[in-house]
Amino acid sequence: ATDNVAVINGYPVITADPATASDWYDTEAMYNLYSPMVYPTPDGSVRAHLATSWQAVGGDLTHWRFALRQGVLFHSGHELTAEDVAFSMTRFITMGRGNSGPLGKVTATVIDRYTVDFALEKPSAIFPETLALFFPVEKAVVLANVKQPGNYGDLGDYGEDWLSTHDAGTGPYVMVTHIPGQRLDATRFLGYFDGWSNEGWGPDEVPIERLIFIMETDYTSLMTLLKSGGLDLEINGGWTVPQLTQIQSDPMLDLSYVWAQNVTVWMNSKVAPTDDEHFRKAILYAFDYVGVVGPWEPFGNGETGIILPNMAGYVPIEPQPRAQNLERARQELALSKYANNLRDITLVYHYCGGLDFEEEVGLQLQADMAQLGVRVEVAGPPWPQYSAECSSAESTPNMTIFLFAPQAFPTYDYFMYSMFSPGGLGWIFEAHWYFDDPQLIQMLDSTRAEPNAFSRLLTYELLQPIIADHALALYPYQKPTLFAHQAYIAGPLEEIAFVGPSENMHNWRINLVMKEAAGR
Amino acid sequence: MWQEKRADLAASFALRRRGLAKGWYKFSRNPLSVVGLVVLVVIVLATGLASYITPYPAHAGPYTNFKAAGQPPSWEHLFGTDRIGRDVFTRVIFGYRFSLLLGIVVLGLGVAPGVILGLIAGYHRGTWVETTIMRVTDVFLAVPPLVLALAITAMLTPSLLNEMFAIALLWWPWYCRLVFAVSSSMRNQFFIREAEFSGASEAHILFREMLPNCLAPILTKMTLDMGIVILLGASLSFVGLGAQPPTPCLGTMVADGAKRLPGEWWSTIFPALAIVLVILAFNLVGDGLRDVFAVEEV
Amino acid sequence: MPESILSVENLTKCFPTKQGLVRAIDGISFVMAPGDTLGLVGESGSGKTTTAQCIVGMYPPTSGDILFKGETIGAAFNRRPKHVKGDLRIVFQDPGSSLNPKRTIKQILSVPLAVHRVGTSRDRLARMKALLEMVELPADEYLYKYPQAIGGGEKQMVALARALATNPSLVLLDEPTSALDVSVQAKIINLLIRLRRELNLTYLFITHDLSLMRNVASRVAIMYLGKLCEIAPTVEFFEHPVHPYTKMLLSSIPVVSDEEEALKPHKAISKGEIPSPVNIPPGCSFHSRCSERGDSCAELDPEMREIAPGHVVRCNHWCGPEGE
Amino acid sequence: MAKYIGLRLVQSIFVLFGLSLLIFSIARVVPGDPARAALGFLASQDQVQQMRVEMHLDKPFPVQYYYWIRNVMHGDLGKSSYTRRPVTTDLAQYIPATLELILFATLISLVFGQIMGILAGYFRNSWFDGLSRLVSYLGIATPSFVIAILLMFLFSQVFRLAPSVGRLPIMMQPPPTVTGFMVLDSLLAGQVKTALVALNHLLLPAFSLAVIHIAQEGRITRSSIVENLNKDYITMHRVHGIRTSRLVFKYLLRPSIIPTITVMGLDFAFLMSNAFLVELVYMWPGFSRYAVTTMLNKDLNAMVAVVVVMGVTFALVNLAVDIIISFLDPTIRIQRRGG
Amino acid sequence: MALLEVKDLCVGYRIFEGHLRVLNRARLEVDSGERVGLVGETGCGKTTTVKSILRVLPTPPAEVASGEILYRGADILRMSHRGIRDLRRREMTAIFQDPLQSLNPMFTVGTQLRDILKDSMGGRGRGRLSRREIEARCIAALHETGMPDPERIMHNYPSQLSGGMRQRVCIAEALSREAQLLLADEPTTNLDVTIQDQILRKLDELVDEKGTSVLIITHSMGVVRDLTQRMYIMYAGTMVETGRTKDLLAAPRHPYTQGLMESVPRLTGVGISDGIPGRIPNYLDPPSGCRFHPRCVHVMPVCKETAPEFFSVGEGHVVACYLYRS
Ligand SMILES: Nc1ncnc2c1ncn2[C@@H]1O[C@H](COP(=O)(O)OP(=O)(O)OP(=O)(O)O)[C@@H](O)[C@H]1O
Ligand SMILES: Nc1ncnc2c1ncn2[C@@H]1O[C@H](COP(=O)(O)OP(=O)(O)OP(=O)(O)O)[C@@H](O)[C@H]1O
Ligand SMILES: [Mg+2]
Ligand SMILES: [Mg+2]
Repeated sequence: ATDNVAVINGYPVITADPATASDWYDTEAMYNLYSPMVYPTPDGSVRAHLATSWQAVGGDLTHWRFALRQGVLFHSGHELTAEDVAFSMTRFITMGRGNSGPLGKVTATVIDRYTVDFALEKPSAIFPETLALFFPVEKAVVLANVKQPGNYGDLGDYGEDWLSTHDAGTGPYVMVTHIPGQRLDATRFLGYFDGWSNEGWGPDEVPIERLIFIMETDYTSLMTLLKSGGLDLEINGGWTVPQLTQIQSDPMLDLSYVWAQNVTVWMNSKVAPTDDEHFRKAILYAFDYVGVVGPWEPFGNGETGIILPNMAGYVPIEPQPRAQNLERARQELALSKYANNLRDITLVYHYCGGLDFEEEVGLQLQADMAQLGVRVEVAGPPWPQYSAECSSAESTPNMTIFLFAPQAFPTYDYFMYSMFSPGGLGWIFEAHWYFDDPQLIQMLDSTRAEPNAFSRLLTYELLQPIIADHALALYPYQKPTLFAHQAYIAGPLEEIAFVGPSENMHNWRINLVMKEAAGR
Repeated sequence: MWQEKRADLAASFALRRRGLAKGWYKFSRNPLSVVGLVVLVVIVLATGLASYITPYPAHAGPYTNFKAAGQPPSWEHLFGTDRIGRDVFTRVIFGYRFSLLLGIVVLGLGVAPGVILGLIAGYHRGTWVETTIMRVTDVFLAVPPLVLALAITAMLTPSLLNEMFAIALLWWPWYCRLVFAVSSSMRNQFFIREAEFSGASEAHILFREMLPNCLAPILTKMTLDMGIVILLGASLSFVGLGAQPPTPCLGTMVADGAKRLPGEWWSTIFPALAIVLVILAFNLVGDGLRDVFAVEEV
Repeated sequence: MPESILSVENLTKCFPTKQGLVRAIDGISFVMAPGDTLGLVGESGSGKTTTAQCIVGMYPPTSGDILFKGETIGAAFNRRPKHVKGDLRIVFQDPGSSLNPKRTIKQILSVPLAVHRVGTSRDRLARMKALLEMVELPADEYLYKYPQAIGGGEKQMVALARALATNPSLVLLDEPTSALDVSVQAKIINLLIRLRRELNLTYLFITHDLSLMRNVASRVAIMYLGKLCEIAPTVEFFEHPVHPYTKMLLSSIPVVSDEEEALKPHKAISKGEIPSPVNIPPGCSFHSRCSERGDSCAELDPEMREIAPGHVVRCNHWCGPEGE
Repeated sequence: MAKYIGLRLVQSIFVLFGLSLLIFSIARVVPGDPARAALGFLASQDQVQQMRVEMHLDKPFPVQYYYWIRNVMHGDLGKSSYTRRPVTTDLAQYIPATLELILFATLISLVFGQIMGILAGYFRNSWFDGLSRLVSYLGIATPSFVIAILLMFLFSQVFRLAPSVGRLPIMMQPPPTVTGFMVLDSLLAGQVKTALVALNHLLLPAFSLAVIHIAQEGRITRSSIVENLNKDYITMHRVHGIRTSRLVFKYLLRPSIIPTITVMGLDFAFLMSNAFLVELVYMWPGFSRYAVTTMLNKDLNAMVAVVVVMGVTFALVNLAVDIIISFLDPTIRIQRRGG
Repeated sequence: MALLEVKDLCVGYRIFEGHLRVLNRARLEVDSGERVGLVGETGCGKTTTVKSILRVLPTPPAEVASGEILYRGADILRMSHRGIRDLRRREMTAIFQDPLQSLNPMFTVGTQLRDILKDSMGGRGRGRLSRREIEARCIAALHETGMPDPERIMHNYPSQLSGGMRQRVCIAEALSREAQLLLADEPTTNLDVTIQDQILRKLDELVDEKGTSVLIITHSMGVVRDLTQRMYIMYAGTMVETGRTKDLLAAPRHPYTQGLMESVPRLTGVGISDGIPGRIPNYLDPPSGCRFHPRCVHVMPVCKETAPEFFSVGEGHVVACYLYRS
């Protein structure tokens, strides 16, 4: 009697409401409980999902019409209609949180039962792609569970409270219980519109009936758990290198490479001393790229830039070769306005508390800058503080390390646009004060109105060296995201370089025969 | 006149020397305490001379060497190297420096106010003065120190200084309560009464008559508390609220190393042992002091 | 010279406790002339210590007056003028706790000297030595010792020296020898007698040992449950004890010779225990243990009556010199 | 006695009041915006402003405190900015797990500590005494997180004897919650197997937690046994020919156990502190871990609540200890009765 | 044969500073039915002697260096645990100085008394006392000591009793079973004279009634005079003089005894002597020879070298002093 259950470790899901979900780990939950309008593909575009087709109405890319799939069932058993989608979009935009930022103001209109129109403020060629992070909810259920009073007048809290522990989605799994920040239980939704076909799977590989997401950050304990069979799949990949080696050598365990992430150290161009471009460049030259990558060599490689080398439109950026060049660093430092009072300078580097590799980058920086006589303060505040600091230029530290999976954005330009154009949300993903070069902004803006994908790509190739020339960020290396799991867990069927689809457990199977043989 | 004065001084010194000699004699009767003291002296010397006796003093500061990371103990690296290639032995010795510093600063800041308040409360036993002081003390003692320390350091930004500040803020009530217990039981002793009746000032009674009698338990508690404070510091840094990198901090080292346990055991076991050793030493010495101060039956 | 050095009038001291109001002293009056040694005797719990402590000012009395050299001093010590503090000293019962164990004898002796500015700071050392010599302790040896290094008798001598440091005229001695052996007691008693003579001291000597009183006191007062029962000059007291309680005490004393045995009133057999001061028996407080009690004793609280010059008794049944 | 307990309770309430004031003021004085913390970093400036008004942050400190304490009186400890739930809900969920752990650890330390202390004290200066002394020293000097890590490493990873983390295997259906104690609940639900599994999970963390207390209590018991052995009354019992078993387990044990229990009451604070660390290591879904998480996340409401709850627990435990002691020690009972 | 005979007992205490040689060849005899007093100043080793006899010395720090304690000819020091237990249950009993310290504060008087009877009189099988008998015996024992209302006292804790009552309870405990020898270590020192008088009278009565032999230890000459037939004077761990109480008190011979007697304040009011100079020796390094010699006014060279034997000075009156050598 082997249980058809998968225990999965993710980061703490706090909110499971599509309108407020924003972080990776929320997105992981979204893809399991809800379905997006469109689904990302391995090649970086999107394909039909809840929407079967879409097109811009009128020529200026501000008006889009989506046709919905028929027969999609919510977990309640009711069919998804344009009414639900429009309600969800209005809710998403009104609440203005989560991933709604890049959409701007969107007005939804129901055309008929299976057709919905979206009107945008500004033209956007990539609007359909951005809907890969839009998950419709069931209108009736949400309205039935609105809590009064709330911030939204008659609509009370817009169902936010209820949705944090329940779902109203169409996804492959149904939420059973949710203890925010601790545990989420879900069971398979047999009425899932995409079906549960065995195609592409082995004979013994069956869909996973029950999912248990746990949220632990202590990798020592997780290791114990993994080894004892208490954990089936770990999707955050916070392993240390020795742990990864250990997992690799265990026949009962497997390691799946999912994608690479861009380790990025943002420099705040608004506060001293990183407001000086030469100073920033000095940092880029002083950093010892080779050393810090060393331990990761078996799992990835050090080459990286503003986007990842394996993505379309990648352009290598300075410094080249990617190696420490203290000579150049000193020259740049001498040019900076802080050249004469290096002793008084403290460079503040913040990483997300608990992530060793992020700390290691800081320590490397600390050691490197010490050779130039610059003190670096390395601190790892916990995630909420660390992310909240970046809500204004003044409170953002000189350097903030963040893991960007450029793929986590529906298309590469989504990433670059939100990162470097003004009007972002003022948080860690889109800290718009990092830079405001009018020429650059204008170039970025023009891409939104460019319907031709190829022309857009060319513009981005042009843009990258310009951005890089300002030395806005340090890109130490790309870090592989590795999922550790029991050997009897199979997947993902389709490796999509986008957060969510890979953790969509519809995409995974369990081999019960192997599991039984393993005695677990 | 002068001669007399000198004789007087000499006699006082002789007295003190005799007292010390006797104390040492009693202390040394317990071999474990002596071992503890020796260990402590070695640790203190080692931390003092850390820059000279450790093989890689640079490893206590900003330094990385990923190529040499995670090496097992060898002659080159007695305790192996950590995840970024620093010599664990060096860092343990420097880690002691911060542990001891923490203990000294916390006790330095915490003991004096606690003792003074405790004396005052003890002397004014049964009055509103006592009630006020002791109720405030109770408030601080109503919660485990680690919890309050965590709360305070969490609210401030984590750093060695804040850690010290938070713990020191919590430490005085223990001394207040201890001194209160001793001094209030002494309150009705005849020698205190006699001092009062003969008209001695309150300061005299507090600091000359009562304080010397509280010193023994205070000193003993301080020694034992050094261990506790170090442990508390280690616990705080274990949770991630300790000193910031690259400052070597024993608790952080244990927490860090634990993530690499089966493989790189040395990076957690040695710092852990180091913590155990220093706490053990303080405990042994504290027990020895207790023996020294134990009331004589003869 | 004033008529009386100390006069206590109707002194009452009550302690409120959980069990009820403790009437530790219940309206006592006595007068001491200069040079007197008044022996205050009584069973444990009869209020002797409380009396001494009220006089020295440890507690303010509940009611009544204490006059010291004609001056009212019925306040707690911290409101008393300094000269009174120096003039009226006390030696406690327990030699173990009357000296601070953490201070040398020199430090201990220097406190009253410094507080009362006796002599200049320069000749204080000499003064301390003189004090120690006065109580027959070799000064050079003892000045630099801690109390724990000396015996009980010596501690008591140091305490005495400390009391004498301010040249007092009245010294309260609260059972100064009850914790000591007879041989040591003898030494201290002799010392006390000698000092009284040499320094013109007046003693209020508290004890529970009547045979000791016989040898030191000039007058004896018997105390029972916070009240005085009988006061008389020593010889009169021992030769003609009047109060039944006095007789009971006397008859209980274990003695070592037949001559002494002859002095004990043999009729008065001791019985019962001193009642709790919380519920003092009504009427004459002694009636519950009295062998000569009459019918009225349970109701009638007797008055103090002077039956001979200086001999005061508080008993319902005394009806004249030959009335027994 | 009842009067005394009443008095103690009143006293505790004052102390807790002071404690809440202390922690509340610390929480409000330190830099950081509770309103933003409550809303998360995605909230707009307007929303934050609105929240400030809602949370009375625009008013002077005493008013803020007044509102806070008024809400507390109504059982409302505010909302956690970390879990975005009412703090009371969180507490109700997490406290039983920790209580189970702590009580079990207390039980372990009581049993082992007493046995060790009694034997060492009775056979003082024997080899057993020496051994137990060594064990005590090590136990006291070793931080419980170190013990927890080592035990977990040894027993779950190397020997595979014990389960590693949590209260139950993750996929095991927990019994319906009645008391919140997993073992008890399982038994109540008639699931003996679940109860055993839960007990098995409890063992390692509880033992890690207990070690330092075993050492501490063993030491105290030993010294109080030794002290009592030298008491006249024990000598007297001997002289009167009382049986050794009666002497030890009745006449010696009762007075000797009292200091141990007093110390256990005081050490409860350390037990709670250590639970912080042990729960982290063993992923125990308990109150302490919740506390650490909320503190690290600057979740002010939760943090204040956590501290106050700790204070309440500590006060209650010490009251209980007091009652137990007065039950064991008639002199105290008599004193309190005022007779 | 004497009931109890202590021969050349040497007992010391090992403490931090060294070895306290307290008892130095102490000798003592108690005959059947005899009442013997042992008098000495504080710290001269009286309690140590009693505890040695009862074999309840705390070891460590105490150490019996040499000597014998013969009870009916059997050496207590070398007895088996069983033997000593039976001895305690059936033969010897004791009362200690501090009545509060010698009653267990945690248990009621009744509990303690009952357990004593259960364990000492219990026996096995038929010999065993029934519950009711034990209860009756306890009450009787308390009653015998002159305790008012023994039924109520049985339910009281020691701390609820006054000093005198506590001492009565101790006496009841000691005399509740038939013991041949009562060792009373300063039974009335902490009590008032009136209570002391009552207690001693009661004790006298009871002992007479039961025919128990008594060794009473005290520092009060008066108590000894009232209660005993024979007495020993102890100084610094050695017996210096023994004889019939009356004779000894009337004509003390040893300089120490003389000094002591002169220090006792008399009701006759003849004044008090200056006491004995000096104080009791330090047991770490006791004086050689006669331990009293540093304080003795008659000191001779021989006194410093060897300790004196007992010299007879009258019928049954012996003194350990070279003054009486001839
Ligand atoms: N501070 C106090 N509070 C309550 N009761 C007190 C206090 N001081 C003394 N008493 C009570 O007053 C009564 C008289 O006590 P006091 O000490 O004066 O007696 P005493 O004659 O000196 O006795 P002893 O011979 O034992 O020294 C006693 O019953 C005592 O319990
Ligand atoms: N447990 C002990 N440890 C060390 N020394 C002890 C111990 N018990 C007694 N002594 C020492 O032995 C000596 C004699 O003590 P003991 O109690 O026999 O005297 P005592 O004659 O009974 O005195 P007291 O009249 O005060 O009861 C004392 O000097 C004392 O210091
Ligand atoms: Mg008194
Ligand atoms: Mg004794």
